[in-house]
Amino acid sequence: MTPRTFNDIFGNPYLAVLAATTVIMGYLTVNALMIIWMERKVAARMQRRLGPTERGKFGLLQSIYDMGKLIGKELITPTHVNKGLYLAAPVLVFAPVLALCSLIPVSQSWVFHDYDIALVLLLAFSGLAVIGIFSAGWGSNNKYSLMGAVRSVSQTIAYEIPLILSALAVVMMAKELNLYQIVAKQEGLWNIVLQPVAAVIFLISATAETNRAPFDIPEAESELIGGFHTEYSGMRFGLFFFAEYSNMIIACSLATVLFLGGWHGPLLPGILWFFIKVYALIFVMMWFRWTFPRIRFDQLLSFSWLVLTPIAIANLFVTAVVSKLV
Amino acid sequence: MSEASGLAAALAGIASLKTAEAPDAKSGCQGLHTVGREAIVEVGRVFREAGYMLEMLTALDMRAAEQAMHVVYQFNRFGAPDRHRVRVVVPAGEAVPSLADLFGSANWYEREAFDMLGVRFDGHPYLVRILTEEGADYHPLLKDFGVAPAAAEEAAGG
Amino acid sequence: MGRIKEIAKGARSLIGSMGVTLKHLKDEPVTVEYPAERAPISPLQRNAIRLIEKEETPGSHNCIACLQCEKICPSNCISITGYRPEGLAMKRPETFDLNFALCSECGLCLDVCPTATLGYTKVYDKAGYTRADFFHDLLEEYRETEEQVVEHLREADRRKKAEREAKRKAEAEAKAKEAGDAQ
Amino acid sequence: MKETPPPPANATTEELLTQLGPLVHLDVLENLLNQARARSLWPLTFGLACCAIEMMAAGASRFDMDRFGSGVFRPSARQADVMILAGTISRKMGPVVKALWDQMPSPKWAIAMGGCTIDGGPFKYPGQYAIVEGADKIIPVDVYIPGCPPRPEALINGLLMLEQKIKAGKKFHV
Amino acid sequence: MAELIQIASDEDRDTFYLNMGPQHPSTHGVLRLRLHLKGERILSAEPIIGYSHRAHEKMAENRNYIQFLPNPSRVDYLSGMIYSIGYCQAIEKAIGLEVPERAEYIRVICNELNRISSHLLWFGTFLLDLGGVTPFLYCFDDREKILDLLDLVSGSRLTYCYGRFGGLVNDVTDDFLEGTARFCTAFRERLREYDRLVTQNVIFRNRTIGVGVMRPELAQQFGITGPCLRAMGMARDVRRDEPYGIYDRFEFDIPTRTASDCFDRYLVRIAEMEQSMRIVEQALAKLPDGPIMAKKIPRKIAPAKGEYYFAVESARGHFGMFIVSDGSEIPYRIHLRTPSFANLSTMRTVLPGTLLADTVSILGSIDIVLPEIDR
Repeated sequence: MTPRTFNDIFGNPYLAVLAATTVIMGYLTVNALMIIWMERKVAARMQRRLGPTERGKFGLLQSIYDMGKLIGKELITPTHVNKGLYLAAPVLVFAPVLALCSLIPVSQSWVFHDYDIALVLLLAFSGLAVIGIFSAGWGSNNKYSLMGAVRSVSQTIAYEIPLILSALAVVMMAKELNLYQIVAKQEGLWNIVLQPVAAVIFLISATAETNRAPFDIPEAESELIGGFHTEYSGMRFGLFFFAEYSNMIIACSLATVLFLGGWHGPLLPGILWFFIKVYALIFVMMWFRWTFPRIRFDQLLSFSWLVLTPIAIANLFVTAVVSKLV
Repeated sequence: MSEASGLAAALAGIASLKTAEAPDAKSGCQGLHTVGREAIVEVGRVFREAGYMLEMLTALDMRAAEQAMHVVYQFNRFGAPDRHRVRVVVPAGEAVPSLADLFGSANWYEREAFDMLGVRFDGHPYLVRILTEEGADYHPLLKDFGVAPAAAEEAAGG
Repeated sequence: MGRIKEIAKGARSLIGSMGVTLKHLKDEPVTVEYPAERAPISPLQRNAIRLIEKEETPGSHNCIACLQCEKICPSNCISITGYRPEGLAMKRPETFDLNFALCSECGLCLDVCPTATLGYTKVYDKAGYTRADFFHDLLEEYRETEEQVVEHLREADRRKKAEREAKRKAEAEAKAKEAGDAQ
Repeated sequence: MKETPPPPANATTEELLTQLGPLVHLDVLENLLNQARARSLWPLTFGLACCAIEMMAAGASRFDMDRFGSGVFRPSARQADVMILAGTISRKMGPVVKALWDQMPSPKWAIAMGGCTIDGGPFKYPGQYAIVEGADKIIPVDVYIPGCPPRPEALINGLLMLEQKIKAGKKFHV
Repeated sequence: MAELIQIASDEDRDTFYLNMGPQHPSTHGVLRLRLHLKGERILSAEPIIGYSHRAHEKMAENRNYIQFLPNPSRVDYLSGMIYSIGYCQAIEKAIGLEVPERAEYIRVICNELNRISSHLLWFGTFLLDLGGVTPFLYCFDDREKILDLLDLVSGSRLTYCYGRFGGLVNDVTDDFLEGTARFCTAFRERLREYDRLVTQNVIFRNRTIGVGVMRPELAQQFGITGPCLRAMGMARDVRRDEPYGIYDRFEFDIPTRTASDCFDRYLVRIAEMEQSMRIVEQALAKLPDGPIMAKKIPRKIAPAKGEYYFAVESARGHFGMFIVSDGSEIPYRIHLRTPSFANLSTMRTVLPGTLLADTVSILGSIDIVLPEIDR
């Protein structure tokens, strides 16, 4: 069962790339604005208040007004800033998002690209975002941003390992690196049933990867004022905001593909199931944010090295033994 | 009240300490003393050994009446209150030895007294203004600072 | 083994607190949508002061410009100039200005007012573009009824004077009668 | 562009709104952006004294400033649109307020909350050495909210008035 | 004590000075912490205060005693009622004025309600500093209920001017009494919920247990009072040691802990909220009828010439008023001994050696209010 890639659909490759980019960018823009609104509404409902209501029907237009305002703000470039890094940072943070999105098998019938090593590519690109965050922190020449940058690098390294190990457990079971085939193999039985421990570890380290609470120490609001994006104003800060939410979508969709059996599901069409699962996971991530306080920096690292990685390795070992026997 | 009597004995040892008669309940303290300027560190050490804390330290501008500033120390113990208010009378402009190395809280209290009333404390590690704006050269709580507002004149007159 | 138990206990506590926020997800929001709905305000609510109507002076306040409130106000935000309408015993205020920006809503003026004609307005959400909005002229709402009230007071004074005359005359007669009986 | 006379010194809000037509004719984009700016004012987390508690109460569940899109309190001055001066500005704090105001990106507004930021409030008396009597001695203020402390509804009313001011595109700093 | 200003001597390459400046989300107002950092480890910390100095003591010297009434509740606006009624009690003791029974009971009820609302706000901002936003919103929701009750009685929400020399301004209404009773029962259930949301939460415990431990001798050294002192194992409370008003008629115990770290200071305050509710319920039960204002109040309030000291237990500790009177209606000098001034000065010895993230939790756990420090 091989999907029809965009090349097959559009014939010449340039048209395919153009179509893929517009589809992804369109989806991401609409989706990021929608998730920002959803986060504020979920937060409000959990805190027994109303959240944005005065702008549009249920406050739906609030994110659009926010983006409009951010576009209209003055872009301050402080003089004490290392201009090259400072200006490159927002672009660097947002760049990998496009590549990541094109690798995810969204539906049964078509996919953007069908690579045999899609998972390796995806995990490689997800490591790129930290370069953008570090250059933002380093470039702003601001003590708080410097600390935010240093924290983000060590956090990403620390949580890259459990992320890969738990993905490896799934790969070992599916004996496949092509994401489309991994999802296809989860026909009757989703991987989360066979790999519950790997799923939990994956979700925790995915939350840490996207710098979201309770792991949001790079832009810890109450300690480091704004963390790495303290010196950014206007649409530059908007890009960071946009990239954070896009990374969140990607992390959740990767988790859906690996553990929750992408488009498999009764009755409804495949693609709809995919998005239901993605938004369920996004809700869980938001649930984390509005419940837990922030982990301290050193506890965060020791939690990854001393707890998550050993468990991930043990889980890998068990999977290896079981898949040998069966 | 063995501790209190032990304390009284130790206090009596200090030469220039004059203990006033028993104060009435309204003044809120159990012992009223005045002491010479140089003996205040000794008094502080006595109270420190007895486990008392420096509850309050402030200065009063008595230059109109006695051409002197009163620096009021108030020691109290944890638990049932046994407050001793020790008063040092120091001519305007003179310095008072600092208790900063005996009591950590004295550091900030003395800086505040200096900031507000201009009383200098010898031996204080970092005697710099603490409350008023940087570059302020005035001591606001002195009686002759600033014009006496209408309410005071009129109330005084009325 | 201890670490495993500890991690399990930690995980259970995290799920416990997540349970609390989920429980609140179902609650009714407690928000009072301010411009549309307004929360009920307490009858004693303290805002800017105003002169309230008194029964001795129907349709107007009963301020006698005694300047007590101006003297007691800690932030000096009340300024009154009184005048004495001819034929009246008590004075009336000509101007009664309040600079609400200085007011600390302490309520001392209400306590000290001899005729208790000061009260609080019900406007608690005042905002303005310029500072001039907060110089309230408390006499504004009673401008037009001022004349009738002065007339009413004059009339009341006359009646009181008449009663006093009558009473004094009655006493004089009573004394005269006693003097008459005594002889 | 017709030249309108500057507003009288102590004109009240009603006089200003009636007497002044649009001071300057704004082009379409600026007007469009103003509609977006008015509807998403991000305040700066900047509490000075007692009014800060009422500002927090306005942001909390019962009065919920987030209904107007301004529940996002930005700690960094670079990302804030409106500076809500909640509390007394002391002389030592004055230069800090000015520095923060300069750090904020350009379409920025200021709300003076509480009597202390309008005219010195209860701390104003002849011989006062410690406070700045009124925030507009340091920065241009758009909306004043009296009260000591003003109620959260007053702050929300102030926010709504600021929105009217931005939407109407009127630029009068009196 | 590490000398602060010799920068030249320890010119170690990777240490730097950081200003947790007057405008910072977690300095509880306008406090500036000058930190000397090596990476994220703090070498020395010097709190710089004065950014909300409003000259309360200078104002005391140019207005008479009754006109100074609005000031105390603006010194510590979180326990505004305790400060304002404390000032009234100080002057009543100075001029020997008796307050009727009913007023005493209402004062105790309002004080304890104000203490609970102050602890609630501390609880919310403490969690906000640690990154948890939702508890902040929950505690404000409960606090609004208390503010409504006190609004019913005194007419204001935060800075109260409810007490007068000799009693109170207005009497208590029935729905205030029912509301208070209802609040106490509902709030106990909410406290159990906070316990599950925060106290058991492993992330919160890791952030606070063993963090910011204050050695016991700091208490005597710096004159620490209030919940920070009680977290060190010393059951000291002005309401118990030096009962003012009618606090000796209620039995309530003084919660103490021994490890004196952030977690213990947290537990002490949560337990204190329970005790305050016990006092409120006892006071509600024994509330007598009668007037709320003393019969004969002297027209001119002028304490005899001399010095008076009166202390009350505010939510943050021992608040003392040192009143010097020269017999006239204008006080000669009123010095306000505020608890947070002493509690904050310990930061110079507690903070060095901790991480930057701990500074935020320690500062949050000692619960300071800046205008009370700067006066």
